[in-house]
Amino acid sequence: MLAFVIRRVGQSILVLLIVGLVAFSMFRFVGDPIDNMLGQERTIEDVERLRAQLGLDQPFPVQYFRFLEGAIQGNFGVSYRQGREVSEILLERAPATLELAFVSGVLAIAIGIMLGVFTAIRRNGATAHIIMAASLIGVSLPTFLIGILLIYLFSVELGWLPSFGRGETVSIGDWWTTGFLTESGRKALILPAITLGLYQMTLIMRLVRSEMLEVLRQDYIRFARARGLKERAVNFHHALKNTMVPVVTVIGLQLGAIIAFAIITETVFQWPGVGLLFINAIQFVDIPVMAAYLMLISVMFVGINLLVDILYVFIDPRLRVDRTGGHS
Amino acid sequence: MTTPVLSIRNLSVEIPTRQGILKPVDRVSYDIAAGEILGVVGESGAGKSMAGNAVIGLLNRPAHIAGGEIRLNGARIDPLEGEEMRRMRGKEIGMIFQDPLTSLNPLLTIGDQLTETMLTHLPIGRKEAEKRAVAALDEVGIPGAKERIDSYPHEFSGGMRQRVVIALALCAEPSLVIADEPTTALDVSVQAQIIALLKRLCRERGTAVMLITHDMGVIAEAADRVAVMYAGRLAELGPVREVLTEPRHPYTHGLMASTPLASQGQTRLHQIPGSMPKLNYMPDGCAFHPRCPRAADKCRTAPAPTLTDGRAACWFPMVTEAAE
Amino acid sequence: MKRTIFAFLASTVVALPVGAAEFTWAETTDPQTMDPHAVNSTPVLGFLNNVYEGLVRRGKDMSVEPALATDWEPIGDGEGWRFTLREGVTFHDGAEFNADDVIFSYERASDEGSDTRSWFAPISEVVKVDDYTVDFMTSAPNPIFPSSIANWMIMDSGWAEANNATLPDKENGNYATINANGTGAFKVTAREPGLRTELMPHDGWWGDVEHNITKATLTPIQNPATALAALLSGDVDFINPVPIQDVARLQSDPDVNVIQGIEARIIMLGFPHEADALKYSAETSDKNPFADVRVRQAVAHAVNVPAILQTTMRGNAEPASQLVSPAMNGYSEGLSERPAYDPEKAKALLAEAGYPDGFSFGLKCPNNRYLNDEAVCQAITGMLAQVGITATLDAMPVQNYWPELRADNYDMYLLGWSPGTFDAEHPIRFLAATPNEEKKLGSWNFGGFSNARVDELLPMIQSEIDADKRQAMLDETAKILQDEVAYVPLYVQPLVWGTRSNIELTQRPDNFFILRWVTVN
Amino acid sequence: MTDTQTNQAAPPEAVDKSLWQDFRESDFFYAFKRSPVALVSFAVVCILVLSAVFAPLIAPTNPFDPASLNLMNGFTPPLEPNAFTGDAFLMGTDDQGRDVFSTILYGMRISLFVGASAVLFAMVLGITLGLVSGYFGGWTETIIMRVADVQLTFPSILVAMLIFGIAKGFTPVEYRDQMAIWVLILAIGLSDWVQFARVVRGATLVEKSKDYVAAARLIGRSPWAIMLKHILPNALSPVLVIATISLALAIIAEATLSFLGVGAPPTQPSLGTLIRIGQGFLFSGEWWILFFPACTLLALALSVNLLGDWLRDALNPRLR
Repeated sequence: MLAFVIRRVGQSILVLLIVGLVAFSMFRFVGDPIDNMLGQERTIEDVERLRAQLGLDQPFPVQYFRFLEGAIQGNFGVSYRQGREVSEILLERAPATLELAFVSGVLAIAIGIMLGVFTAIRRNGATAHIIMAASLIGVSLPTFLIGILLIYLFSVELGWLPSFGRGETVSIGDWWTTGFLTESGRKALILPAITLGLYQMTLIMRLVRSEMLEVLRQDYIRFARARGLKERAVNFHHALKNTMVPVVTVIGLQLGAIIAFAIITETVFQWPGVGLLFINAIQFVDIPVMAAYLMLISVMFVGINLLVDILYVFIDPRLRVDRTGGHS
Repeated sequence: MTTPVLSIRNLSVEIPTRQGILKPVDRVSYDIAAGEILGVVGESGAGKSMAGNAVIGLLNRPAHIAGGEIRLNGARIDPLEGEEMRRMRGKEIGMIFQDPLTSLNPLLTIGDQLTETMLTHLPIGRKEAEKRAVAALDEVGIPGAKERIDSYPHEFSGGMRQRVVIALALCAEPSLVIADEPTTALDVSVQAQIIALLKRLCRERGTAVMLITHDMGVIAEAADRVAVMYAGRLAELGPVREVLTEPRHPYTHGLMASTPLASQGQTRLHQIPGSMPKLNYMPDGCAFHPRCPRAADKCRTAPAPTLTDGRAACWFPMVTEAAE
Repeated sequence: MKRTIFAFLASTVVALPVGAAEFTWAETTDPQTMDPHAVNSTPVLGFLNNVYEGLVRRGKDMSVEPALATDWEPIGDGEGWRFTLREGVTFHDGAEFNADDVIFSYERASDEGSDTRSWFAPISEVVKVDDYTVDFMTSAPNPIFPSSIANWMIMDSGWAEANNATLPDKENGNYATINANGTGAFKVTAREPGLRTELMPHDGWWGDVEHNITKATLTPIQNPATALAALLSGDVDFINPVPIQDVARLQSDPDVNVIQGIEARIIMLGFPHEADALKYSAETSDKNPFADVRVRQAVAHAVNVPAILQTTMRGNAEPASQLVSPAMNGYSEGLSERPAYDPEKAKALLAEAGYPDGFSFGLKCPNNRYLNDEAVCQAITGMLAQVGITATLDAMPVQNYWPELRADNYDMYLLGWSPGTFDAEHPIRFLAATPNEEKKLGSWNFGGFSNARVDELLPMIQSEIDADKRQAMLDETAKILQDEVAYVPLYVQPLVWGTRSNIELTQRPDNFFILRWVTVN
Repeated sequence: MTDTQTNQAAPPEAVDKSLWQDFRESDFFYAFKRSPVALVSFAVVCILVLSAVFAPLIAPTNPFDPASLNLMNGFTPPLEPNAFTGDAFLMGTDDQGRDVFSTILYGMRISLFVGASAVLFAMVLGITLGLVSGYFGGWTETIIMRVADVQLTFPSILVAMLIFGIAKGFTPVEYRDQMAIWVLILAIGLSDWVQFARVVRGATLVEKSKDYVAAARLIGRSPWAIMLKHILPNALSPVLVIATISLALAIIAEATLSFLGVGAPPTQPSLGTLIRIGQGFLFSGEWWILFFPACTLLALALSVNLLGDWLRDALNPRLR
């Protein structure tokens, strides 16, 4: 068990290094930060001086090395655009994204599993068919369009919910801000969370359904039925638990995807999270912010992956004794 | 004569398909008395498992009971549905599946699975259920039952798991147990032990057993009576010794000829030419006639007689001189 | 749950009149710094105009008026300018304003690391005469100096020194990047970069208060549709800009008003004057057709500007004939006709230049810099194709755009130019003068347009004090640029602001949003 | 693809019949005929694909030819004559005066081409890597599966932006219009291969342990022959299902990327680009610029998804 965790952590670090390299090499193609930092009356000389100041005249490997060196110490440099520590900015923005991701994740998982189980149990029922078909509409339109349509309907036409932002937030501790504690904060969460969670919800629902159908035709389910266990017990105690094994993996991956896809939702709703920060950073070629964001995402993702693997062991007793490096 | 535990009369199961209605079980009748073990044999697809599933109410849609009746301890159970049928299962009818590896939920301890079943059917508390679970494991011969109660299925060997399955099937003390190929998936060395266990438990408790198998050896060892099925129909029914030694139906005969009784291995029917017809390509007349060495014109046109009295559903049953 | 919702609704209804003088507005970009000397861009200077003040400022009609200086006059025969400072002005933190702050701010703003440095290129020396008098000595006569420093903002020297912000730091930022301490009508009370900046009135402000705002909040919203939705749903009181296609919709909505004007920015097409060959042509890779003035004229005639204004700009923009708009100082009244849309003439000119069958080339265009920039380029592509020259359009975000232009990777490009000085001299210096690094000329003249007479006229324009003589020289330059088709000016970019109908405000052509002219009714 | 499918789904006694007959009598086809959802979505997909393929014949104008456009036709509502030119259009015109109907047809070609090619690319890549990692195991497997992890770390959007940027650096501008499309294919394909690889690897692991594979290995058949002939057919059903669903996803992904500014060029818009452009006119009353492309995309993606859903159930004999 310990050896397994150590090995996975090692692999994770390797993954992070590669991500760092790829991420960093990508910035060279995003654009040139200089023009955004200087006004229209700048001279060529100003451009060259600033370039040297930022170390952009250095060869690529040197830049990467300098970045890594800082990153190891948790120092991602200073944002070109905001002139503040990147780690500080990220920390400031992270709660917004995490809260949004959390709510949409919970929404997606709870409703997704519920509907998935329902459609699997009532496999041939009309309601199940309608749910299945309706869920596809959610994945047949691009997220940004769904967001804009929601805004149009609920903010502009009906005026029920705010069209952008996070509403009022309350500070907790040194750096965490939450929108959960105010009415406007909770209201502001609804539309973005639906937009972001819809796709994942559909995905989870469909996955749960197919896994559940697969489980439901297993011998042990028939055996459980043959023992006269109540339908509820068969479906939830026996079938759902087995369904969760593969589902947990995918949900883990989806959590990462939620944070990544938050980029789009945050852009549409002007949600002040790291995704919006990243899009802005791209627009202004704020390399330190971009690099740090990608590293943050990777760390989160690798972390979630690791957690999922461990959770796996927790759910499935077969894996507790020994685990061969299989990965499904 | 006392009421048999299970009484099946003219049971038919149908599956509507686009090629027409298939009849995997066609007008089958038999009884099982308390403490009696009825062996049901036949090739795969002969309808023996389907009949068992019909009894316990676990037919997969669109298969359904199309005719006849099933009585348990004298009461009809075939019209029961949903909740009523569920209460019968486990409580009145237990079932044992073929593969102990897949019959147990891998994510729950065997203790959980046992207590859950007992709590569902018996008016007892958790404490009592746990106590009984240990006793049940003990009874099926799991050493160190008290400690193993919290083990997961994968921590047991195949034979041990089948013992757990038997404990599970019997834990609510049903009056009928349907054992669907209970030994097929097991090592040869373990098979006999499991059969012996099953036999002992049923004798002790007076449980009726429907022992579904394709293995004549198992039948010979465990069953009191035997029902031979072919293509959904009952071909022959009688006390095991008589059927085995003096088969009257040509199919049973062929079956016996292909089965050295001493063998514990898998039965193969090389000796009967051809193969069992598919349900959607049923020949006219007796279903067995294309393979039957004794087939006459009548067999080709008239459906085989329904077995009511007499032992074999055959126009020209074999006479006893074959034996002895 | 239901109860809390009702309770909330009730509370908002009650809260509304109380918050009537609170004001929230949204712009596309957040000011990237609070340091008035670090970045010379409209979002920064426009916002900071509410917080900091200069010696002079621009009024509602763009005219220069006294601010921290009450008076100014030339010294001798064009040797410099003397500014008399306003007395009794205090910074937001309570410090007194005096000549030391002016000297300090001059040094700070003209530092090597400052983006506003070029404003002080004509200055040779700044002299403190007394606590409320400062002399700015120029190396040559400079008639427009006072108006060229309308955006130069005065910072308190004591505050800057105490907070270690004596120089702007673009790279790492410093205290002044997120904090502000000016003399303006509003002070920054909260700042979350990229999210929210909160302003409150400065109680000790020297001027007459016209506004009735108690608190103002700026929220950047990048996505135009989101900003529009926020305005329509009443989440914000003001947005800038309104997407041009939505003007009609807003006009029909009784709850919102559209305020339209003409921006100082001219949108134009640029050419690779110096290039030897086209870069992105399938068949004409050995020569540069755009070096021929007839081809450039053909382009000018081929582009149907009225159609672009009618359709893409929805009738919200004016055609342009020069590098500055009529609202700018030094505009040449006599040259206000732009070449007529005449595809036949364009074809004839092309044939005359030796391209009867046209040619193909690459058109570069930004897609997030100017209003509807990509749609305009697309329309131009179609119009040029109709006279036989087929462009491959390559539209990209502005962060990739400038590097491409700097690397000469274009055959034709779209450019917008807004003269920071509101004077016709500005674009000549940056766009028309032969590029010369040493003299800091032509730094945005990507195509390397070069005309000896223009180069000769520029320094004369810069130092001419007589307004008529200066205008004559500007007219001559404008004529040359028109004849040579150095650029093809297309139209003046419109300014479209949207407000809730209970808001009154004043729009200035420089696209600065001045909070002290806002009234919430 | 269909052929393989037919063979698998057909009853064995029908081998001597022609493929078509074979197909018509298969359970697969029977189930298909019986499912209204499958029939309708198949019909919709067919109509859309055909109209995309034959767009030049159906479309009244060629929206990709800039010389044919009249800007003054811009923003004409559906079936109403334009105020200046008097021209009328079935679905109106967009901001450039392009006939929306024609643009949708042409745009769908690009969307379908991008979607299909991306899925094909992902499929080939995924199947190859899946087979290799499942069959050879060991380090090869570890590396491939770790790469898959890394790959999953990067949201497809970022992958696309990365590839876009790099490719841009290498492509001459006259090819950039086409480049955008190839880059989209590459980007979407690269972010999609993992699923295929995982499924195929799973199937390979199962099949590898079977006797016939061992036998084939013993008689010295090459690994590739074994993988392609014996192992791959066993994984085809799930691969086909994933491919269908991925096609819908790829079409949507293209739209999303276009929203972020790395999509098809506006002069040759895909459905996604049309929607991106159209959403700017949502509030201004020119609903048709967004509405028709969005409906087309919805119809296309929805029917492909429904078809994929149905396929999943139909091809999984255990669920039948």
